[in-house]
Amino acid sequence: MMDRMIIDGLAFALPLFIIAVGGIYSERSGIINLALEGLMGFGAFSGALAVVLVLRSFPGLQPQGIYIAMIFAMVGGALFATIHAALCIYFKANQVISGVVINILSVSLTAFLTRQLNSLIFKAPSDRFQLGVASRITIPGLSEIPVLGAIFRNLYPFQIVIVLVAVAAYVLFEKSRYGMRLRACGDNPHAVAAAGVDVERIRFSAVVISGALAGLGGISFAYSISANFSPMIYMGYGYLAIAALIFGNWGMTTTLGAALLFGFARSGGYELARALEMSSTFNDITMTLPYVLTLILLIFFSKTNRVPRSLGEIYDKGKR
Amino acid sequence: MNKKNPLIAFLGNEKWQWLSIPVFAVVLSIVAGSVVMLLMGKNPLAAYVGILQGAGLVPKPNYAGGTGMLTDFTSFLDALAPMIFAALAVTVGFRAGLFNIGIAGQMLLAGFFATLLVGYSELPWYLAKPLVLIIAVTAGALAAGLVGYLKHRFNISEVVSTIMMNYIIAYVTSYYIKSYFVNPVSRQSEYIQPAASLTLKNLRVGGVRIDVSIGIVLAVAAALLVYYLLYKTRLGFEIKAVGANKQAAEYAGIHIGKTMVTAMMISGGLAGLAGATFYLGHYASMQPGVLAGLGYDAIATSLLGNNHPLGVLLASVLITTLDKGATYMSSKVGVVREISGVITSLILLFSATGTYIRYRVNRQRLEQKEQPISPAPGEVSADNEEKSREASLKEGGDEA
Amino acid sequence: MKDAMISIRNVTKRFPGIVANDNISLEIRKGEIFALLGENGAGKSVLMSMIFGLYEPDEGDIWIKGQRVTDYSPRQAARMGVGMVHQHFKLVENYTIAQNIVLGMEPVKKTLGFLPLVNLTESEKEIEALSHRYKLDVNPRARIEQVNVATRQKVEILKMLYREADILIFDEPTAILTPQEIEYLLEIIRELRENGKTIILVSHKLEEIKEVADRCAILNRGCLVDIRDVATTSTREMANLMVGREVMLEVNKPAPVFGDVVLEVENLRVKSQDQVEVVKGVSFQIRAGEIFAIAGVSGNGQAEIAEAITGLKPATDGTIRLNQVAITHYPVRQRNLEGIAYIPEDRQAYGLILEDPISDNLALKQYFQEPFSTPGGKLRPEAFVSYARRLIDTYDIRSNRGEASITRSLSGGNQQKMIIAREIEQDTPLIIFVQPTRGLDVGAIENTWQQILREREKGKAILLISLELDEIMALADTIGVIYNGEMLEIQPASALTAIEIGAYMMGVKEHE
Amino acid sequence: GGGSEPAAGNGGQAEADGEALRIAIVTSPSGVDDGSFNQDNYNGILAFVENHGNATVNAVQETTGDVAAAVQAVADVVADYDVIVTPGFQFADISSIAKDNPEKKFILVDANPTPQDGQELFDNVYAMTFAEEESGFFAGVAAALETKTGKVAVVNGIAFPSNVNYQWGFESGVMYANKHFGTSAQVVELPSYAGTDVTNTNVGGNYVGNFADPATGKVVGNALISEGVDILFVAAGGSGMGVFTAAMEAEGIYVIGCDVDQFDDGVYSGGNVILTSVLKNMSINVERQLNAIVEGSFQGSNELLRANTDSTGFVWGDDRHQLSAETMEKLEEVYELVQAGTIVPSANFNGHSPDNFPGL
Ligand SMILES: Nc1ncnc2c1ncn2[C@@H]1O[C@H](COP(=O)(O)OP(=O)(O)OP(=O)(O)O)[C@@H](O)[C@H]1O
Ligand SMILES: Nc1ncnc2c1ncn2[C@@H]1O[C@H](COP(=O)(O)OP(=O)(O)OP(=O)(O)O)[C@@H](O)[C@H]1O
Ligand SMILES: [Mg+2]
Ligand SMILES: [Mg+2]
Repeated sequence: MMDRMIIDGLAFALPLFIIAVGGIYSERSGIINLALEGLMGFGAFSGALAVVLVLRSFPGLQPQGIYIAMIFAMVGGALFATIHAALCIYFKANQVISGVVINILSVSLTAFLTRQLNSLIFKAPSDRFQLGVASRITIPGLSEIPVLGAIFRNLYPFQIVIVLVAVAAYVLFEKSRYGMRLRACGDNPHAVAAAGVDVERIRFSAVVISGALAGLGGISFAYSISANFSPMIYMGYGYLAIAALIFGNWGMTTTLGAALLFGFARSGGYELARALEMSSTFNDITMTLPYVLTLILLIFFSKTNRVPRSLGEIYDKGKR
Repeated sequence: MNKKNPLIAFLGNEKWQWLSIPVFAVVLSIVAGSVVMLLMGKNPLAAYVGILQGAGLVPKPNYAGGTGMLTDFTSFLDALAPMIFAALAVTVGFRAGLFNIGIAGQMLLAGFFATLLVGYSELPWYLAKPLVLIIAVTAGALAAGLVGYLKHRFNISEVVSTIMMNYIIAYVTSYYIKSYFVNPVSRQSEYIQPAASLTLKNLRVGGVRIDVSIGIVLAVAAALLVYYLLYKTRLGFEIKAVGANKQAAEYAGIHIGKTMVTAMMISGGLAGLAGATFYLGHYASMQPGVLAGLGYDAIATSLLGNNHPLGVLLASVLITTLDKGATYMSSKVGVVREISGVITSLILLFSATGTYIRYRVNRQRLEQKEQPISPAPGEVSADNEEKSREASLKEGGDEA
Repeated sequence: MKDAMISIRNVTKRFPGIVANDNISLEIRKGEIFALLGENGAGKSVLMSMIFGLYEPDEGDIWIKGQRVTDYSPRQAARMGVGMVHQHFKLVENYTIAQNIVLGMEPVKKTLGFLPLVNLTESEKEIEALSHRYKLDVNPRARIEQVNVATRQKVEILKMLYREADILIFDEPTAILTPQEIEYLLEIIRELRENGKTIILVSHKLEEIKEVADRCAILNRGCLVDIRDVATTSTREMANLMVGREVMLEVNKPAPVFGDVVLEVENLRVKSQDQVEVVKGVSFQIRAGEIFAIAGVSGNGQAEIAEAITGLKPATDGTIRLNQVAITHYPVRQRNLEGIAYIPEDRQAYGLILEDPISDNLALKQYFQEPFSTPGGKLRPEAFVSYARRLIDTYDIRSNRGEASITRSLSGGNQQKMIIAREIEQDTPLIIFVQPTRGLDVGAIENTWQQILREREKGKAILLISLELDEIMALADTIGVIYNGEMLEIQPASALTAIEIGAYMMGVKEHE
Repeated sequence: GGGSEPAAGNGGQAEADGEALRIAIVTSPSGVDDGSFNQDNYNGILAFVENHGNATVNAVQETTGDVAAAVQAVADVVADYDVIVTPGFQFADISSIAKDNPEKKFILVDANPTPQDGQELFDNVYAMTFAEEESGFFAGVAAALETKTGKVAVVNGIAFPSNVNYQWGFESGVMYANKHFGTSAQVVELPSYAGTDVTNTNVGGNYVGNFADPATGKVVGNALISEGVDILFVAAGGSGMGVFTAAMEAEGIYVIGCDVDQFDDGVYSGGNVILTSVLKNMSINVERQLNAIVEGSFQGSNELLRANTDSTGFVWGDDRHQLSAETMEKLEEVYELVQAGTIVPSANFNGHSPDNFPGL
């Protein structure tokens, strides 16, 4: 039982975490990113479309499908994020509103395209792209450790990719030149501009990265939950990621903690329901567990929250 | 640079920018939508006319038995009411500097309680209908008020708390609906009693069926009231002050917490009315666990209406028209319905750039005006010099 | 011509509705200290920003070290050896001093043989050495949010030196410093010149210019008025050139007539947001008709004293009495009604709602009362308009569209006039002025001082908190000096000299 | 509403001329190209159109899935068509429109029209519902015959009658196989996923609690698999995709699809998880009714369709299922018995129970 809770919890927490990391990139550069939900969905759509197209011509690539999907999900998410970036950075739109608009656009556009492409290209009407399943991996040795060994059992390939990407994202964010400038942009963009760095470029790229990471998270959800892409992917996990990163105070490690909490609260809720033998009608009640928990924890932790200083402010070179 | 750009002249009139810029955004998106439709080999004009016909704003070539343009139009008004309420809810929150992303949840909660407590009761209409409104306002106001309180007292971002509450409300009401008053055929809640409904359905006028929406009257009244509240009352002054500059508001002696909670409660109350007119008006039952997309669209509608109650009225009409007319348009022109969703998103996308357009236009306009100020050497005319003096007097530093 | 480090040729820069720089030509020579002065909004900062590549001239061109610059940006400027200390510091608050200094040219080290990661150990040493050399001692590992303004300024200077800039621009560097710190800064500026740097100094303070600069240019409304040798020009001459008329540099202050005690602060203690005690048991009294000034270096608790009196920050201990009524725990609104007017330090953040029209802002403290609203809570717009019109007239507030103008569109000086007008019109027994003339030019300062004195004559008790010693010396009847949250000394103004106050401000007690 | 009068009569004209039949299919919330339920209905129309060159079909979609919205969508377009096909329970309320438009024909799938003022039958509405318990029965027999672990299960959405029918039909099938074919399959039910039907009776089974929650569907699927179940019959709407995923990720697990041939949904790198699919044959019935309309033999009625009209069944095509020849043989055997009415599997409200029904 503990086993399943850990395995399922991680499978949910890691995609959520990588989406939240995307949010951190954007928000720490000073751009509010409520668009994560839409970016995630569009990323998943692109990845799914790519894998379906590739496999149509090269069915032999089936085992590599998930990696192809992940790459294209990141590309698609990144491309879609340029809309948010352009709106917020060049068109000085209200960032919150831009995010909401991107989400609305993403839902209607992917639904429209999925149906159109299925009938046009595949001549097979369907409102989803079938992905095929990701075979799961168990790391020998490590998985034998009692209790915690479950962490290394039945892993999805995307979990490993996410961990690698997250490490890279962490290093880039905390240790590199680029990351240092990015974080400075979220605090005082004018200081960064005075240091001869192009603030708009940094912010643009940060938003694009957030799109790529959200796309990666999205395709992971698509694989782990229903093994297909359909508009059903818009289940609000992007919003949940925002909650995680605010809860995590815009820090990477703390946000990981928040994502894990969500993951385990969710899988724990399922296990609890099974242990208590509650009937299926109560499923709805147990599903509220992560959200109730978050609200309660926020009451204790929000006081000390420190929002990036320039978050949401429209950066204007001329402004003094 | 020097030539008069008619577009700038049109958009540049500051007095009308609240209207001209959204109109510009709408025109742009209609053009973009036309391009998409032409690419698909469809006739955009027919499509747009179809949308208007579907919404009952332009007569259709033929009508089915018992229906007429009035049927479509009253049905359109019926759908318009919740949109106006929801967008107003966003507007009030926005003006207080609070981003109420929880409209959908508050609508659901309000609809749920009103349905549960009145919808299935045997109360006569004169008790049931007011009671529905009261319960909905109360439920919405309390839910949103809590968000305001959490923000003020614990510094919990309203974005996060409303998202969390949306989920919680959706799941908990879903549990109750599924357990206690679901209709096994429709798989949603049982229809409410007509006495509790805010829409008088299927009335006949000259053989034509119409839905008389009580909600639309209330919604228009609410828009005027919100306008009055924001611009003509002390409370509105305080709400706007808190929204524009918290520190300055506090300095002026305004109680920030109280004002935020009040504004949130008003916003939630309006969301509650949106819920009542949606679940107990336009529809008469609830889908378990489904948050109305309207709650999110309203955010964008409010933006399109420039967060001004009267602008919101116009924007709601536009967005509802697109939504309401889409089915007929899709049937008539043979394009998928989603195209209307795409056009809606485009309108929102373009109107999100409104601030930028305003900024650019005003800048260009000033530059056009200013051209004569610094003429090439030797071209100075008396007239120009006069203008230049005026300009620097207006904008320049103060002379002691 | 050969030793011209910077050459500005017929440069014009426009902003919507204004010509910030109008056909300006000047040359700055190698190794000189070149001063730039002018009223608020004369275009000094804009001109400097163009030299630093933040703005591009609309017409004309800029030559640096004999090279015409094109496609100019701050990055390019840094490369060409131009550095700038901005009027408003450009620092990343949550970064360390070292991180701020290296920002934009961070040193990287290959980690694991391939990963270029930022490594600051070397730079920290370098910065330490640099700071010793120029007597700009700072701790490279301290975070900006924890250090005071003087240190921040040092960081800004170190930033330039670290980049090996040899043209250094200082935009109003002394506005926020104590006399001692100013002295020290001027010393450093001289030292920098000794080291072969070329320096441009923007300032309103004529004394300073007189003290260090070699030449000075005077701007007025975007036009270059004159370039003078400082040695042969008197400060009065400079002032007149700058404003375009005779300026009275000192005020005539009639003898005080003190009445009853209006404000009584006893053992006041205030904590900052991080729960650090920033006001540590301060006591003082102000009588009717008295200007009580609190002198002190910024960040020593004086702002919090004002906030505790006005109710914006809670007092953790002590009592505040206004006309014998203990108001320590009253909410803000009630204190205002009891009789406190307040001109806050940060006018844009606190004093005004910039997006609202002038009329709303002028009524910000009274909107809830007759005649602005009915007892039922309905506003009376006509009352707002007529009130605003009267104040605009009385206080000479200039704007483009009268009472309907959006406040943001007003110049800083006019915004300040709005606040002063609003607060004085409250006709309260106590008026608190915090930094009332910050960023104003001589003409505007003169005006504001007159106003403060008029209120004193009407028998108001006035609390003046200022970082400007000149201002305190010119206006105060009684002076209290605050250091590190404690009131070190309270004396009649006549009993203290500027030098003594300066010493107290630095925390030097009398017996030392 | 002055303009409406002259237009009102236009609708029936075309049909009277015996000319092109104008057909609309209105779907909610997914479109006709969902590759599933709606698609099957649409295919029926397409087959008809192919044989009647001048007939036209237009697809109209309503996206919210709300019943009132679905009916409104029909109302919006009804004037322009002669026949409206409405697949899905969401459209039960079209009876009000049907009453107002006697000259229009309606084909309602999967629900009976909502009574209007006590009237249950409408001259212009052909409503078809299906005996889900029969389809479920075939799934049960197949599962019992094919299981290696001896444990099988059914996963449903919410315990609405149609779902309980599938569940009890499935259990009846397993019982039947155990008794007549010598299998010893056990139906696994997890108490924590038991369903409560519309009469508030606990009906057991494994219910996701939702029709559109693949994430929870997967959790339920995994829980059953970890109990040793190797064949899952999935009748859970959108939540079913989650169960499929759970099966794909595990080894040697098969699922049985429902309503339409779901073989294409089962493809994954390791092959296909779809053992077979049990069917509601909507397309043939839609085509039948369209033909009836042009032939003039159309008659409004509410029909519960059974195997005797080939309306329930399972996949026959050899390359669309993975059953052994032996199992197919036995399925054909019981199919005939069901067709003949010898076997009447248990359904939610037919008075029989899975361990006691005619033919057992
Ligand atoms: N980015 C900008 N956009 C519009 N106008 C500007 C901008 N920057 C400066 N100005 C205007 O240009 C004029 C010159 O401004 P500048 O900042 O150079 O004045 P200054 O001489 O530095 O004044 P101060 O002594 O107050 O610092 C002012 O009227 C100002 O309003
Ligand atoms: N970012 C900006 N965009 C547009 N206009 C600006 C901007 N910043 C400043 N201004 C203009 O600058 C002026 C205010 O700037 P500032 O505070 O420097 O005033 P000033 O010209 O120095 O006047 P004063 O002498 O009264 O301080 C206004 O006229 C305003 O229109
Ligand atoms: Mg200024
Ligand atoms: Mg300046």
